Parts: sequence; C-alpha cells; structure tokens
Amino acid sequence: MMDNKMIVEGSLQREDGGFSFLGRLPYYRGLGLSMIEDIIVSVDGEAIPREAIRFCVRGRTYTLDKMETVYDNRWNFGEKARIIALNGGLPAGNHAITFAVRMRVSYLPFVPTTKDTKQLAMAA
Amino acid sequence: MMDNKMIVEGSLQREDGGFSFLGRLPYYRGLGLSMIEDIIVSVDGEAIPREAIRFCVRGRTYTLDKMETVYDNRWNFGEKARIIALNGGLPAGNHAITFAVRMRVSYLPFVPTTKDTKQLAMAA
Amino acid sequence: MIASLQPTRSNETMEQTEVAVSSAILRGVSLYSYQNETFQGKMSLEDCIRTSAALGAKGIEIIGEQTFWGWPECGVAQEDVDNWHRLIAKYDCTPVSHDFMLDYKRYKGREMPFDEQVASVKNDIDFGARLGMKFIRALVSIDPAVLVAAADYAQEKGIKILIEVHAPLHFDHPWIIRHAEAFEKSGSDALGFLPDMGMFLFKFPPVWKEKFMRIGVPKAIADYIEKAYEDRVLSEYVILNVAQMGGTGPAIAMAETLRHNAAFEPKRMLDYMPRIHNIHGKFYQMDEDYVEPSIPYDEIVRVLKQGNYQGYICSEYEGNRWIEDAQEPDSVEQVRRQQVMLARLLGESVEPSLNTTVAA
Amino acid sequence: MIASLQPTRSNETMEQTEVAVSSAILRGVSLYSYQNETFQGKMSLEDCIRTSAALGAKGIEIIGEQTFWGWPECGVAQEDVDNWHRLIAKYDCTPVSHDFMLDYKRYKGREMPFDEQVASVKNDIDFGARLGMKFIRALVSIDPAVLVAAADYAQEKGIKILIEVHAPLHFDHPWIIRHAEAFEKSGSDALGFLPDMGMFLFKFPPVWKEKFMRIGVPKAIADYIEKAYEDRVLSEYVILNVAQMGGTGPAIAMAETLRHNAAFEPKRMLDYMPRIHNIHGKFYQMDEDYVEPSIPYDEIVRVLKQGNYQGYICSEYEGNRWIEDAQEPDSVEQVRRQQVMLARLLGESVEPSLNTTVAA
Ligand SMILES: [Mn+2]
Ligand SMILES: [Mn+2]
Repeated sequence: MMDNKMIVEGSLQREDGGFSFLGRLPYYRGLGLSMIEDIIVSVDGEAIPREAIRFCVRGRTYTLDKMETVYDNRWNFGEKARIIALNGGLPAGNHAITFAVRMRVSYLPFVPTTKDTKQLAMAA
Repeated sequence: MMDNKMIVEGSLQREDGGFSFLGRLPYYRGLGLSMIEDIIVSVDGEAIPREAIRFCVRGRTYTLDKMETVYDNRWNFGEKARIIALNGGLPAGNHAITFAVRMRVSYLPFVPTTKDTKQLAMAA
Repeated sequence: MIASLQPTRSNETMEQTEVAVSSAILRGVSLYSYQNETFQGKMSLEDCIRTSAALGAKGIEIIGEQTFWGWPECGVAQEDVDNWHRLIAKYDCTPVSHDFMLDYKRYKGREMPFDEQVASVKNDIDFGARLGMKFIRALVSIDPAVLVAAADYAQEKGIKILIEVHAPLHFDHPWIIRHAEAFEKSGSDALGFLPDMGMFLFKFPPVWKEKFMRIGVPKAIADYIEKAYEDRVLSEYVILNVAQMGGTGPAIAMAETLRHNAAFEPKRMLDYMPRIHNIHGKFYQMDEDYVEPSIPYDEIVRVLKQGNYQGYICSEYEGNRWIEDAQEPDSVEQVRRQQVMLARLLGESVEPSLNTTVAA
Repeated sequence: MIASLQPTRSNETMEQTEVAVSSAILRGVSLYSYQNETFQGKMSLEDCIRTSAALGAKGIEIIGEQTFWGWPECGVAQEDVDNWHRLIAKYDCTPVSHDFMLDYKRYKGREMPFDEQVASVKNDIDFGARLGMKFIRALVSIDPAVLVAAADYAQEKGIKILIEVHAPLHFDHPWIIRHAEAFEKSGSDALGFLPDMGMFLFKFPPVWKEKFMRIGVPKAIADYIEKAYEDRVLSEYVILNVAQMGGTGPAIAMAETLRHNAAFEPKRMLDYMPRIHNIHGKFYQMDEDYVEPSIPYDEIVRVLKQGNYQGYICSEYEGNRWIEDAQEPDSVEQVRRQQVMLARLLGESVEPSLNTTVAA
C-alpha cells in the first residue's frame, strides 16, 4: 500500500558528494528504525551501494547499518525522510529513481519489500 | 496407498512377443476402465511404449487407448490384472519392473500417478 | 432461516431432552478399516463381518465397490447380495451404509451430464436398498442439486443420502453450509450429513509425523510442526517458518497438512443433529492403552450424547496408509482397540474382545 | 467448560433478553479509514474527527502510532494528548480504542523477551488511558500469555485489551479458541475480542477482482474465481483449477485469497458476545446505493442485535489499497456511504450527511 506515494514528487536535490530525495514508508503506520532491514536506491538503472546510503529524519542522519540498532527513533506514518545517496553527484535533468524498503513487520512471517519508481528532475 | 502392493510378487511370465506380470490398482476401491488414464511400465530402466502395453482382466484384453472409452468393465479393488508388455521378450533371470498407474479420480482436482518397483524373476 | 441451521439449543434444553428420550449410540465398523487385509485376500467378507460382530460392532458400513466386485459398471449378481444378507443374519448384524462414489469424471475431457449424475445416484440408492442399508454416503464434491434431485427417489426406497463432512471441510465451511441450505430448501428428510471425526484432529498424528520423517523431514522440523499444531498456530505461519528453517519438499508438504484443520470443535455438530444419521469413527492409531492420541473421542462422545445422537459410530481405520511403507498394518487389532475405547466411552459394561480367530 | 464457550443460547432466550435490556449499537470510525488522506497531509486529525462527528459516528478509534507521531519509541508530548481531548470534546465524540502493535521483532534475529513484551503492552495500556480510551486493540499474533500477564494492569487502568479476530482466522479457528480458553482461565474481564467484519466476506470483492485483472489476471480466470467464491468451492480445488486453466503468478495469487475465508458465519459471534466489546466495520467498497457488495452487513447487524451488542461499529475502510494504483481513493465519501448504511440498518430516523466541507 502507498507504493506509488513512496517517492515525493519534485524532491530531488544535490548533496555534498551525491544527491537526495524525500521518501515515505509504504505502510499504514510508522516503524521503529531497527525494523528497517534495508533501503535500496537506484538511479537510471544503476544501484547505489548500501554503504553509500544515508537516512535522515528530523535532523538526525544514520547509515543503514547503524539504523538496525536504533531503538529510540522512528520513521513515522507519512513522514518524509531524506534519503541520501553518496554516489559522487548527479547531472542536471531527469533521472529515474527507484526506491525500495524492506521492513520487518512483527505480525508477518515474511519480510516484505515495497518499491516505487519515479522520474525526478535535478535542477540545473 | 497400497503402493508397495501394486506388483504381485512372483508373477512375471513370458507372453507371445513379450512378458507380463500381475498388477493391482493402488486404491481403496476399484475404477471403471475409462478412468485409467495411463499405465506406465519399464523393465531394467527401459520404458515400454504405451502402444506396446495391454491390460487384461477376466479374459478381456485392451490396449490403453481402447480402455479410455470402456464403460462396461472395471479394475476391481485388489483385483490382479495381467499387464502385458509386447517388447519382444525378456531373458531368464531377475528384472527390475516398474509399474505406474495414472488415474482420474472424480473427487480429486488433480490426476495422481502411483508407482511401484520390484525385482521379479523370469524362469529359465 | 430454518430450524437446523439455528444456533444450538442451550445446555439446559439439551439435558432435558436427554432425560425425555433415551440415548443409544450404537457401535459399527466400516469395512474400509480392513482394506489392507481384504486387498490382499487375507480376510473375506465373512471374516470382516464376523470380526466386527464379535467386537459387538453390529452396524456394518461398506464402500459398495470395495466389498462387491463389479459395482457399479458390471452390476452385482443376486447371489452375492443373498450372501451378504445371509452373513448379516448369521452374525446378527445391521446394514448401515453403502458408501458410493459418483464418478462424474467417467468421460475423459467432459463432466457427466446432470441427468446422468442423478440417474447414477438413483442406481446407488437401488443398490443400497438391495443391501438393506439405511443410508448411502455421498462425497462432498457432488453438486448438492444432484442430491436434491434424487431425494424423493431415496425417500421412496427408505434410504437417506448423507454427505460426508470431512477435513478440510467442517460444519462452518461455506461449502457445507451451501449443502445444508440446499437440503433445507428441498424440504426433504432424505438428505443429511455423515461427519468424519478426522475433522476434529487436535494433535498432529504420530503416524503422520513418523511417515514424514521416513520420507526425509528432519527431526527438528518435524518436532516444530508437531508443536505448532498443538499450539494451534495459523498454518500460513508454520509453512513460512518451515521454509525459513530450510525445509524442502516433504517438510513443506508436512507443514501444508496444517491447512487441512482450520476448525476442530466437536460442538459444531450440535447445530446439525437433526440431519446427522451416521458417524465415521476415523482413527489413525489406537495405542495399547486404548487412546487415539490425535482425535478427542471423549469430547466427541460427550457432544454426541448432548445432541442425543441415536445412530452408529462406525470405526474407520485410516492409519494403514501412513504405516504400510514400514510395517504391515494390523487392522483387526486397531479396530478392536477402538471398539474397546468406544464401549468404555458409551458406558457399556462388557469389554469387547475377540473370542474367535479372525480367519475362519 | 466456561460460560462464554458454551453453545449459543436459543433464539427464544435471546429475544427475551432483547426485550428486557434496551439494545443500543453505536456508530464510530477508525481513522485508519482516512489513511490515504492523512498520509499525504490532506486531512488533519481535526478534519478526521469533525468529519466523523458530522456523520453521527461519534466513536473514534485510532491506530496510536498512525495518529500520534512518535508513539511508541519517542513517546507523545502532553500537548498532543491535550489537543486530542480538546478535539474530542469540541465535536462531542467518545474515544473508543487505541489499536497498538506489539513489535516483538524489534531486535533483529531474536524475539523480544516475554517480560519486555508485557511491559510494552502496559505502556500501550497507559497510552490508551491517557487518551481516554475504553479499549486497546491487540493483534492476534501476540502470545495470549502476554495479554493475560497484562490483564490486571489493564483492569486497574480501566482498559480492556481486545484481540482482533480477523480473516483468515475466525471464531472457530483453533488459535482463537486458544485465546478464548486463556482468557477464561485468567478469570479477567479485561480481556476480550474485537471482530473484524472482513472475516464474513461472502462474495469476492469487486475491487479485488479489478485489481487482479489490472496486474494481469485474464478475465476468464478472474470470472471463474469470482464465481467459485460465490459457489463456496473449497479453495484447494479453485487453486488447482486455475493452474489447469493456465493461470500463473497473479492468477494463482488471486485464487489463493480464497484460502483466507474458510468460514463466514456471523452467527458465530453469538458464542462470544460477553467478550466482544468493539467491532471493525471493515469494508472494501460502498456503492452509490449504500451497499457493501461483499460483506453482509444486514445479517451482521441482525446477529449483533440478537446478541444484544452494546458497543460501537467503527468504519474501517480498506478499499484504498486495492484501488490506489488506478485512482485516488475518496475515503470520506466511502465512510459517509457506510455510515448511511449502518444508520439505516440500526433503524436511525435521520440519515447521516456531511454539512461541512472536509478540510476546514
Ligand atoms: Mn470417512
Ligand atoms: Mn480491522
């Protein structure tokens, strides 16, 4: 659910050493960060390594490995987190961004992954 | 069920142009012959072509194709049918006989196949 | 909605009924139980009937085409029917049910037309009547409209047609309720139910577990599934957990058996008592202490008494197929043990025993 | 066996009860219904409460961590709780239930220890009490022993913990019976059930069918599955038939949804009425004529009246996730239609309507 609302339109921007966009959790509630098993980003078909991804909410930034033991912060329902990819940067123009989240949901016997792909424009 | 009782021990014998053994239906009831979808025989790992197999009960002999439209005869519960393979004959000695039956059972949504393999001796 | 589909009467009402009408649950055997022996010619029809009678299980149920060679395609000679009546009389037994199988897939690639299905059921009604049966057992896969169309004919012949309610179905399953609604709408008393007690499996049967281990399920997974069944965990969880434990083919198949028991409350028979006329005393294993470790016969008999059930419980041994790869089943001993259990639960004062040898 | 697990009282008894005690089923909304709008910031908490109140649905249920950012890991500021009470008072509403999610898989690779699970439930009891709720909703995957261990604490705080009984589970499923037995054994009145009406699905929901067709299920197969569901065919047959029709991935998945409805008898709630304190008025689609085509609300309300149910039915719109790939859900209009339907079924004389716009 909310699959097609994961990537926030018009949110692509430059970052030091890479780019970022706003992402939302595809779920009807939020989750403690320790239950985010993975965040997968690719741009124009090219996957960003897991180590090059950062997750930022309310001014706090985490590596994905770090997030796995964060028990005092959450990704809230509908909350726009900034997803940072340290890939060296992205040229101006349109880019196909794919964003997937794998989450550990206590009541599910499996670990679902949900994905969204959108064309986002990087300003010149 | 009855899988390991399909081939009757000690029943291997010569026939004109081949050999035969006694076989039983692996089921807790009998079946009208039109519901026998296939009888598969192999000897020492070599499959007998379907056209070379005959089925004989109570003095009546059928090809497998013919059986499919036989509505007035049955393979009864536990009944020993003679399964004839017209393979040109079999030398004396032990042979590994594999015998499988595929049957169309009205209350099952699939068509099960049940198989038995035994070592039978052909008399010298 | 009609009477028998209403919520159950209160306990109070039930107990009053029990006082007013004497309850008499009878013991019987389905000769299906002896299939391993009859298949191999080790027991004759007379052996089956004599053995059952010796155990005090005087109600005899058969699968018509298992007991009578030729049925239905070739018919059955009158002398075979005469022999049946002779044996029934000789051992003071009562014919209970002819279990029939409507082969609506007789023709390859097309289903048997409706009218021919009805005619086929009528043929089995005739055969049941020739054998002196009270009931014929129908499989639940049969279209209820076919049974409704044959109901008046059954009534004329003094036969009731009973749908066997069998796991994975149960009395709350939509398909069974569809049958019940069709029966009520027909207004016929000649249509009813035959519950198979296998639907009340409350533990994973030991003979199932042992068989699954023989075909390759690792002990740790088999133990987990057995425990999960006892803990009544939703089957979907168990299947996925087994996959995560590294379970493959046979382990997944073992876990998938849990899908077959989504409900196991014997009390659900109470809503349907007016249409329940025969019971399959399904069992997989009777231990030496006369206990079926996976089917709650104490609770079952309690519910049947509460519902003032007056018919037979016919032993239906089905452990044979679970052990035959490892050992020769001893069907007679298994039936004897279940009959001892039933006699005790029914409050009989004499313990059933076999005074004669099985084969005459 | 204990009172609430007994077979249902007779209709006669029920009707007498109805005369003696006035029946008042109340209308509410779970704010889950507006998730598509709240996720996107198109509706605020005040919008949700005002809209519900305008429809006469004065009972407000929430998923705590959906409505209150921060819950549970970061806690919730008192000013947010004060705002909640201000809105509830402003629109003359009643807090009904805080639906909590015990995240017992919080730690990767190991399950949360038992005592920590109990402490977590107590934390949600506290939060429910702060919000003025009568109930907190537990998911059925929680170990019943955890809830039993928290029951006394809930009692002290004036909270009942309700397990949500949700398809594929149902009131005859062994897992639910295990919970019921644990509740009875505990002797606590603070434990109960919250049935989700989605378990009574009697037709294949049109929005499900349309979604499956959009992801590639051929119309012939989709039509067959829809018809098979209506004919109440056993799921295993349908799945195999779809495979034989050439169905692949999405078609098999569509057929497998039938596994999730093995029983759909609203009357089965009657056995559990003393422990049923809240109801999820699940719906997938309310048509313009105020009919939910796949959930039998007329029968549901009849049964709840018969059982003298006195709590809320809270709208729970779940069609959103089935249509969002093709159109923007209009949650408010869907809730409005369901509230009109409920008001009619409950015999209310005034038709609910929205006199104000949704966003203030
Ligand atoms: Mn049976
Ligand atoms: Mn719900």
